[in-house]
Amino acid sequence: MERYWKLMFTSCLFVFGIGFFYLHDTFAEKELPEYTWEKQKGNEEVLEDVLVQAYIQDGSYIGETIQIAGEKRKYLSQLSFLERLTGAMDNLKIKQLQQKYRGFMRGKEESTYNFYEDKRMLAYANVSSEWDGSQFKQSNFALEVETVSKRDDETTSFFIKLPNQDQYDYMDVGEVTVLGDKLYVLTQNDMLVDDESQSEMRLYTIDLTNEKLISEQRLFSDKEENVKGDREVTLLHDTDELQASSYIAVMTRNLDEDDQTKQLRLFDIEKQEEWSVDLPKKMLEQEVVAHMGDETFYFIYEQKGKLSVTPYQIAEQQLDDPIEIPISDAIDVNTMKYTKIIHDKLYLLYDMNSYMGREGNAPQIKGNPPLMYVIDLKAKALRYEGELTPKNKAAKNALFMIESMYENEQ
Amino acid sequence: MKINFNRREPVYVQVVRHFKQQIAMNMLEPGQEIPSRRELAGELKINPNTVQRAYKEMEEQGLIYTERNLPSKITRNEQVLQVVREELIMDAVDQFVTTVQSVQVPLDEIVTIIKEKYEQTNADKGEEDHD
Amino acid sequence: MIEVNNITKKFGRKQVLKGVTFTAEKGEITCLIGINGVGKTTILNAIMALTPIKKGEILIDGEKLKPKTFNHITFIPDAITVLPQMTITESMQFMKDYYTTWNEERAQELLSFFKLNPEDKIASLSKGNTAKANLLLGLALDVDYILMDEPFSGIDMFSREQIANVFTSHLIEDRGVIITTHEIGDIEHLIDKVVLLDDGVVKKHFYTEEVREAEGKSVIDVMREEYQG
Amino acid sequence: MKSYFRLTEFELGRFFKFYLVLIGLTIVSQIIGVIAVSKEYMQEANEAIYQDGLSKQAFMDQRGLISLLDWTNSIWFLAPIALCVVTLLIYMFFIWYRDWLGKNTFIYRLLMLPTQRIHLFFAKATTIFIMVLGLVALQVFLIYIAGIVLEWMVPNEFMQTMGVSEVSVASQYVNTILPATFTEFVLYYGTGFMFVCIFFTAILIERSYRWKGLLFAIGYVAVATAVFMSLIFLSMEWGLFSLYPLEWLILQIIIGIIVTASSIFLSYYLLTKKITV
Repeated sequence: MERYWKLMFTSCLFVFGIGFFYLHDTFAEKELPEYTWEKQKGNEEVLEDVLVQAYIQDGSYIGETIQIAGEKRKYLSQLSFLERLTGAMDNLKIKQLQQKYRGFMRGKEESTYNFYEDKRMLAYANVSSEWDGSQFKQSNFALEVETVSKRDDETTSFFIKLPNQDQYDYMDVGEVTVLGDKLYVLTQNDMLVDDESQSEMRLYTIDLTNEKLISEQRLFSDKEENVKGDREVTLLHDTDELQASSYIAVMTRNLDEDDQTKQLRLFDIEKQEEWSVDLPKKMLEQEVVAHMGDETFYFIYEQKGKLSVTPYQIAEQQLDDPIEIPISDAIDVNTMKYTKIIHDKLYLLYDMNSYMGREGNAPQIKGNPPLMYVIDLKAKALRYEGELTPKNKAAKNALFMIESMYENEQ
Repeated sequence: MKINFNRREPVYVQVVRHFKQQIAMNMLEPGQEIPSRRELAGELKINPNTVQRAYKEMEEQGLIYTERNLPSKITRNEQVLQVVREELIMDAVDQFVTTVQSVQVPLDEIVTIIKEKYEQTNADKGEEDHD
Repeated sequence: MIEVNNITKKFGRKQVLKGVTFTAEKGEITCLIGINGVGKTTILNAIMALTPIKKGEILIDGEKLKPKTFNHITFIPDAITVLPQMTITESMQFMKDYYTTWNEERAQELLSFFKLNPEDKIASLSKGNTAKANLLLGLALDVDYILMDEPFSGIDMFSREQIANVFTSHLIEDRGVIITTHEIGDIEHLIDKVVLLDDGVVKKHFYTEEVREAEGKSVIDVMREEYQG
Repeated sequence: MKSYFRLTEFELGRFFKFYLVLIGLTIVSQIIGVIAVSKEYMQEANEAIYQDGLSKQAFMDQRGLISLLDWTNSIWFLAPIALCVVTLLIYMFFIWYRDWLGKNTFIYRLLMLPTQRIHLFFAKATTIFIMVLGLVALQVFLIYIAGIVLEWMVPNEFMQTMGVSEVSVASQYVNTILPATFTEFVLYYGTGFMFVCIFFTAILIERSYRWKGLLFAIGYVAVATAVFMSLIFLSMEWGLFSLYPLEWLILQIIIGIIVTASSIFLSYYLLTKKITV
């Protein structure tokens, strides 16, 4: 054996070194920050439907991403290479569709905005384009449409070359809806008009039976003739929502110094009508959560110790009575919050360490656990109230930054 | 043993001749062991296969004999030894005569010269022995 | 028997071997003679599969060369082929490690025969001693065939003599030997067979003794005839 | 098999002195590095606190805590790694060419060993590979030791303690040589081994066909790389088909194995039929 000492030496160095490195975590007591829901009121079962994703910074240079769903925890650092590769922390809705429609979903954009799903079918639309090096912009815009029927697994796919394409520099799909045999694709189109960039929403109506484009409509733009200056247009929809309604809702805000009017505007696809929702100005200042599947808006407003949620039914065009819930005194209207409607329940998560509208280096207050309120929108009652408290030393020393809230599909 | 080989004559022939000379001159005595094939090859710096060939030739001519696995020996057969001696003398004389004839010297004169030369060489040898 | 059948070889555009055929038998010393650059070394390299041949084939005891064949045939190139930083002992150990036919007893014998110091580094040896060490490593193998490339070139007289002694010794006995030389002089009487190479072909192929006997010609006479005539 | 181990040991031995020098240089430079980095930090701290009258906390907020990352980003840490990488890259070629171009053409001896010549290929590849892995492993120990040295050098309040694996996650440089999971480690170094095989084959092509071979060799490297990268180009860049990540990984591994195997097969052929001394 001593005749092979160099080989032995190098192999041992390798085995011990690499072994030490990859088994280190197993031996070393590396403490993961742990958090737990502390219930104050209600039933924690409702927490199983929601997935809170947060970024944890414990003062070191390495952050940790955590997903919390009920009692379950998923840490990014603890995922195996294969789990990371297959996107164990990615969009669950898409992952679910990929499992169910493996062939159909292959190569599709992993964004829920591009999909529509109902009992009959799953539809997908995406804008494809090519880079035109001579003009330094995207060109050759085409709409790629693909549907799969749930009844017989039959897929149809076709391309439609988009009209007026010289106008656009960039196009992005905002929403896909199917009503009857028509597919509606709402896009956000960027263009240059008189050397000024402009953005507008366009609605493309496609005849699914004949695979033809029926119409192209310009809906909302950030430049309107009757508006002085620019305005901000925000599409109101839920990221997890695959079944959109027949309405397209946007919130507009004028960006002129004198005129900062906000408007909630709606477009009814079936009736081909656009109108502005008639609401008191103070309602428009409140946060709006759109539940398009239910054709309802919820206006949320925090006052000292009180939260009011006011529903607005689109069809009836009227405000309902607000649901009022007592909340912590620490919450005010500026507290950073995350909202989500899952199974007719409104989830409200307040990040008690950050505030909206405050800029710069606001001192970071550590250790204030986030507060969660779950409100049953049908029963108009609080179903859960609690906070996500750090459970161990590692968690207590770390900064917990909420990234987003998803529907838990698992 | 040292031989100056002629490059144009088969080496084995030269080896055989050398042995004959040695026998004729009594340098090799009847019944004396001769070197092995390899020893001789090494000594003469020639190919062992050539020595082999020479030994084979000598064996055929009855100059040497081999008993079982023992080393080969010079023959004790007087008749053969006599023939070798005669052959050698005849060879020398033949060569001599050929050369001398070409100079066209009378036989008497030659015989006298040979006599004188022969006696003088013997005398020289005797003196040398005295030293 | 080593059979070289009609082998051809090109270096770039130059056709070095144009169909060379000869055999070398066990128990005989076959000498490849030719002026420098005639492809003698290339033939030895080809036998040892150290260079590819374009056409033809080479058989060793009726078989193509396999890795195991190297236990039965050895090649002693004109320069030593162990690392300069090795000592003679180390290079002997190296050979012993890989060759099943390594004969340690014979190696020790050769060591004293050549009067080499086993602790010397190869790099520090004189030309003559390097050649002897080179020979030692080849000859200490119990092989059937030994190929030597110009074993006498560029070394001093005494070393030449010592090396020449090897050919008449038991070290070579019963083995098949192929040596190359561009100068026949010293070894004319050591060899059995001559393969005269010229211009990529075998000009003549003869046993030295037969030519002397039948035609009364020396090897040099034949060479003169062949090369000049 | 035995001769493969012997040859590997032998090949290791031929470079071992240099290898130990590389190891020594890495140890010395990196240990000096951790001392230098912590001294520099403490000097900054002393200046800030005693001369500029900053409070400890203010200094720490301003400058940040010292950690092994300060060290891994320093030249003391990176220079010896770069040196080792370059040396072994060069040696990857030298390990073959020295046998042809060295003083005593050792390739004669090697090619005449009574063993499959492909063992030479494997022995040389193993040598390069095991030396690389040895250095990587050394790096693990050095990070561990540097952590201890840092603790000696700097008062703990100024220090952000980090384990070996945390350093590898946080430092991009360390992460490239020591990926986070063992699976990635195998994939990274498997790819590395494949490229060693590809380059070895290219060298053997050049050695078999000389000048003409140089072109073939470059062509071979290009083709082998293109085949290995083909999936990425076909599916990701040109979008001819699309694959789920797991499918891509499996196909990529299969392609890698095919490329490696054909490289070895080609080398086997060249060594037995085409190689020339």
